[in-house]
Amino acid sequence: MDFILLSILKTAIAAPVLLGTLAYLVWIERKVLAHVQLRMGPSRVGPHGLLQPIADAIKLLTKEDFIPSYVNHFYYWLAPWLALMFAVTAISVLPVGPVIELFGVKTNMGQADISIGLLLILGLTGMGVYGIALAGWSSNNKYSLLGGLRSSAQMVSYELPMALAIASPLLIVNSLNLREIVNGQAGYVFGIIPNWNAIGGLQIFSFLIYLICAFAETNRIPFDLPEAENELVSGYNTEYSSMKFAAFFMAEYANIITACSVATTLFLGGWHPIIPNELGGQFIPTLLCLFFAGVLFYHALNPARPSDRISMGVIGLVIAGLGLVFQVPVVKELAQPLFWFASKAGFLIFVFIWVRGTVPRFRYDQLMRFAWLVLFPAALLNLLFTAFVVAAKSN
Amino acid sequence: MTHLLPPEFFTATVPLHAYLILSAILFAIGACGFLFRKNIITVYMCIELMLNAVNLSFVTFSYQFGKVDGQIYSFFVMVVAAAEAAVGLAIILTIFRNRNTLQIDEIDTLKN
Amino acid sequence: MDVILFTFFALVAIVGAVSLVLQKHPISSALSLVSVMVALAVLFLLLGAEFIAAAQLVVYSGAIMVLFVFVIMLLNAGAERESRKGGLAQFLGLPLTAILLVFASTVITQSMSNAKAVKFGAFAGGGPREVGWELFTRYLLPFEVTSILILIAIAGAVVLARKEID
Amino acid sequence: MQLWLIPILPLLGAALNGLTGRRTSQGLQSAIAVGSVLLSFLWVVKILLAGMPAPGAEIRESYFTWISSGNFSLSVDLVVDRLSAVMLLVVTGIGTLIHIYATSYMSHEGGFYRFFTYLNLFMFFMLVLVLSGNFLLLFVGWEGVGLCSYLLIGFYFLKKSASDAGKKAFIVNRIGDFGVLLAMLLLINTFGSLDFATIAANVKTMPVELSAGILTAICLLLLLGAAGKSAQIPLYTWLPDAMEGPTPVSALIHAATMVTAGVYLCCRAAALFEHAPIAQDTIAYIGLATAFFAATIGLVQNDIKKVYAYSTVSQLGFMFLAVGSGAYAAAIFHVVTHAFFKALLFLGSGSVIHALEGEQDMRQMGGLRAKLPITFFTLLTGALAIAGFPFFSGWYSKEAILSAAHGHAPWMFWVAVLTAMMTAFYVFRTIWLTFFGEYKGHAHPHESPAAMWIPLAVLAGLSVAGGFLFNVPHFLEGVLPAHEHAHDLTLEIIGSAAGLAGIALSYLFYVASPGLADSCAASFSGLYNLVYNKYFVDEVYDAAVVHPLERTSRNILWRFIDQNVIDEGMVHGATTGALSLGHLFRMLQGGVVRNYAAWVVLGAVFIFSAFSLLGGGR
Repeated sequence: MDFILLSILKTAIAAPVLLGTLAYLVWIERKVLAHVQLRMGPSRVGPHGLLQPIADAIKLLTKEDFIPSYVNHFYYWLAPWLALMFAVTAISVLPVGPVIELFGVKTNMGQADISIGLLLILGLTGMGVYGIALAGWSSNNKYSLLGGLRSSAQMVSYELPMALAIASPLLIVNSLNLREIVNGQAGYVFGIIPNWNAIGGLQIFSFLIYLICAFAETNRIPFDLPEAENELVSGYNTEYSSMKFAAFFMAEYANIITACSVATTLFLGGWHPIIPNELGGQFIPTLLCLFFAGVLFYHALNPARPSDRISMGVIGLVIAGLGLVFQVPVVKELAQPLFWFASKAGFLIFVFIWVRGTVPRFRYDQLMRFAWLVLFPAALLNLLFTAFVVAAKSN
Repeated sequence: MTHLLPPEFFTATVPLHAYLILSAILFAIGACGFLFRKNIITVYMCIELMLNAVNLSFVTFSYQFGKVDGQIYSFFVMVVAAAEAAVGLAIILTIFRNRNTLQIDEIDTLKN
Repeated sequence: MDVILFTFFALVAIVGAVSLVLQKHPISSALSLVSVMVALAVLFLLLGAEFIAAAQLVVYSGAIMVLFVFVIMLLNAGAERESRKGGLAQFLGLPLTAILLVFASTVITQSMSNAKAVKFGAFAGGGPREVGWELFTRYLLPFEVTSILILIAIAGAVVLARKEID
Repeated sequence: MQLWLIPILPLLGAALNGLTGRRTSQGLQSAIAVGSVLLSFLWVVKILLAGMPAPGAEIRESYFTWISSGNFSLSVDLVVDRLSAVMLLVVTGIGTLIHIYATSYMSHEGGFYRFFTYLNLFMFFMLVLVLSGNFLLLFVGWEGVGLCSYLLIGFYFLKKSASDAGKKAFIVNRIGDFGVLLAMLLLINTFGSLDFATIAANVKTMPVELSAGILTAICLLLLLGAAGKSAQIPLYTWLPDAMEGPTPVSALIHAATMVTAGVYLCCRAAALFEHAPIAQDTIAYIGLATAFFAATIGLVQNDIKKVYAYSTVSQLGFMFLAVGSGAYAAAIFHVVTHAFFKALLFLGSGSVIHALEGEQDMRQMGGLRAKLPITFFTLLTGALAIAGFPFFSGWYSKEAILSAAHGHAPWMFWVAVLTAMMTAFYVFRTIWLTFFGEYKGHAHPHESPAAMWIPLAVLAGLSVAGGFLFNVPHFLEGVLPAHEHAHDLTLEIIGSAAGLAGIALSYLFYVASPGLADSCAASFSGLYNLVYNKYFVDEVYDAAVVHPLERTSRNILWRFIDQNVIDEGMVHGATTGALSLGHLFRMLQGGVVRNYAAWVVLGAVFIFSAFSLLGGGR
């Protein structure tokens, strides 16, 4: 089948999934934060607020697109879409599964499979700063300008330790192609410990450094200086409303997804199961799903609210069905890698939200000092150490 | 998909000197900018443009000779450009701090 | 395919370069330069220089130009003023560069007329592995020297940009 | 074997003292200075114990290629064979002793650390000289020791006489160095190499009719250098003046080590001299003449150090005589023993001078036997050694030389014997005048501290026993070309008798009937004055060389060429020219960067046009 057609097909599948994920990520974040803070979170629209994202989308689309009179129109309009574009494009090189054969077509689960995928992701995320910086500058407002300046300085500073942290697993798997990186982490030490870079590859330090840098790169708490509400009245996107604001919002979450997926690919062995399949790793998805379904059924039988009796039951049934899907012979090849990848990335995203719920914000000078005086040397040392180890192994 | 388009759509190739001429054009535009613009930062960006043009021809030559050396050179050009950008922007900052102007023509203390 | 990609991105590059020169505001110039660089990155890919293309994205448009934008915002540089100085450049500039361009293209066409045409994927020697190999074997010394250069540049930048205490 | 450690250690000491001396204490400085030399001495000993090279064999360490041009290449390599082994032991050993001595002798002087910096630096260069495997590296050491001797002679640079003496030594040495330089160029031209081994190998295979002329020239030039460094006629005049330097310097540099470098050079180049009989004879004549005249001058000097200086010159003459008569081993032997007893004599005289608060005139001394017993006995042994008293160290080497001289030409033998007698005479003259009779000075003499007399004692022991402990000629058999001389008992008896006679005569002159000396001086007043004023050689040199040179350089070179041609013509002309050109070109620099850029583009256009007119890239 033709390459171009295939790519279009993949995109057609991937784009709505991605948008849906972005939308529901907001819901998840709000829920998790709410429970961290002992609140209910969105619970009015639909069962457990499950329809909240749709409501939000409608609201954002129909809101008045208010443009202040003194902004630089072109860049004011350009900035959010620039940010969103780069954020989403970066995802396109991420493989979520191995090369599979479907309807006689061999293809890899992922948009593009290029030999410099990682570098491309770095470059695109690096470009992402333009959106924010431009937004800050073009909205002609000192808070926004400060936000833009902060974000550009912060991103440039945190890209260095990030790149260094990425470099050390690369030394081990010795490729820049994301699929090869994942394949390089296949197998198990002593047959049981997964040979992932973060665990079997002993790259836990660079994993942590990468994670911290990812927080900074995505402007998340504790590094959300560019949009610090209480200092800069939410910084670069102060002047934005309705769909442009939504674009920034989605860009942020897309960046989070990218960062987590990259972390999964680089450090957590991509789609490889945590236990070898022959030791029953292939049953874990099903078991997990059934377990959750069981919990839900329990809640359905003795509900907190009357509506739960139906909703919980339905959701439970869905999840149980999903669990059974993982054992269907053909689909299995496709579904299990997806499950593992998604669960790992999802866990990391949960960590993002968790941190947001618990950690206070840095001061700006602390932020910079942390980047240059702590992370950078740490990453360098780690890289050096890894290099020595690899060299020692190679001969 | 293939039959939708004429085959030469996929087989047609670009002559090598097209790339080189493109790089020459970019270089000339950069030089023009250097000559005409009066804002230090813009002039500086024009220099970067010229460097990029040169990079393009380097890479083109490396394609022609089937050697990677040209790319190495352009890599070095990039690195040097990075260093140059850091120092140059620092200089611009200092100039702005001391003379409060970015007009390149107003910085002519070294004349005659 | 090659032709279309090349023409499109070459046009993008030229338009970007022209707008870099013509735009009045530094920010606009900077963004047009970024567009030029991205277009060039694609052209590098067409020429089989994957690593250089990525480096172009990461280093140039990801770091250097961000620095430019940062400085422009920091200094809040406005549109430039006219000045009567530099008559030579004003009057001779355009003809000179035109002549330069003409000469250059004639030389190129003369000498490159029999060069092979560019086909995407015909030259696969530009991957990270090959570049890295060359860089760390034959070009090791220049590489190290460049690192020293960067070190010096960092020191110089710090010294220059530091607020003088007085 | 890490030969490089030997010279590097003193260099380190010099660097340490020179850099930190301003702040550190004298104790630390002397520790560094002595320690560095002692360490290199021990290292030498270790190396030699580890594996003494067999005769003719050598330990060679080649470090890096120094010069490589065309087919001539030269590498920095250090070589230890038996010859350099002897020299190494002497230099480092005596050097250590003298360093120890100096720590106490110089303790009251200013510029303590400066002194030891120079001294260690000297050790470094001397060791390079001795260790080097080729002429050029040897020349480096050669120049270096010259520099250090200049610095150390002029150590009291506030004293005009001292700085003048330093300059004199330096300049006179220049003449010799010039000779060495020319010799090296000739060597490169002839053999295409400067390596001792290569040259020696090539000389043997060289056809005589081709070799004779060039070799003679080379050897004579080398001889010029040797004469300059080792104070031979006609270049000996600097050594007596060099006594302006501190006494340890006179002992180390101007008696024990540096001045023997000339002899060492001749022995290194023995292979060459062997094939240049004319040059060899010249050496013999020069050595003999120097020995004789220096001895005669030594007879009448009143400054104790001057006497020893002239005796040094005369002893060096003996060594040259030995070299000239082909007894290289004997020459080196004499170098060794002379290093022992002459260092001893100088240090002893230094101890005397120290005791008398700087008094050097023997007429102001006398009767110090009781006050300075150790100094007296050590000095006495030294005197006996140099006088060739039987079975003292000096005796062995001197006998070897005398027999060699006899083998070369009998009349030389007789002159040498006469010289030996005079040597004994003037040396004991110093002894009598210093230690016997009654004290005529006004100072309050006192025995020197242990740090000074222990080295004296060691040296005394060496000059007594050194002769039969170290049988250098036997040790050097097969290393240097040797001419067998019949071991003739009568010659030895004559030689020893001459020494004893000298001693007896001086006793008669200065102890038995003290008036005798002055009356002799009065009766031969003309001759006495001639000799007392050193044959007016300095004056002759001044009149013949120095003054004309000075006048011409003052009037022609300075007044005319320098002031008019160079200053007015070139320097000012250049500046005015540059100035006018600058006025012309300043229009270009309008301070507008974009115009400069325009010029650049113009240049680019020109280049491209030329390029495309010449047919593009084809």
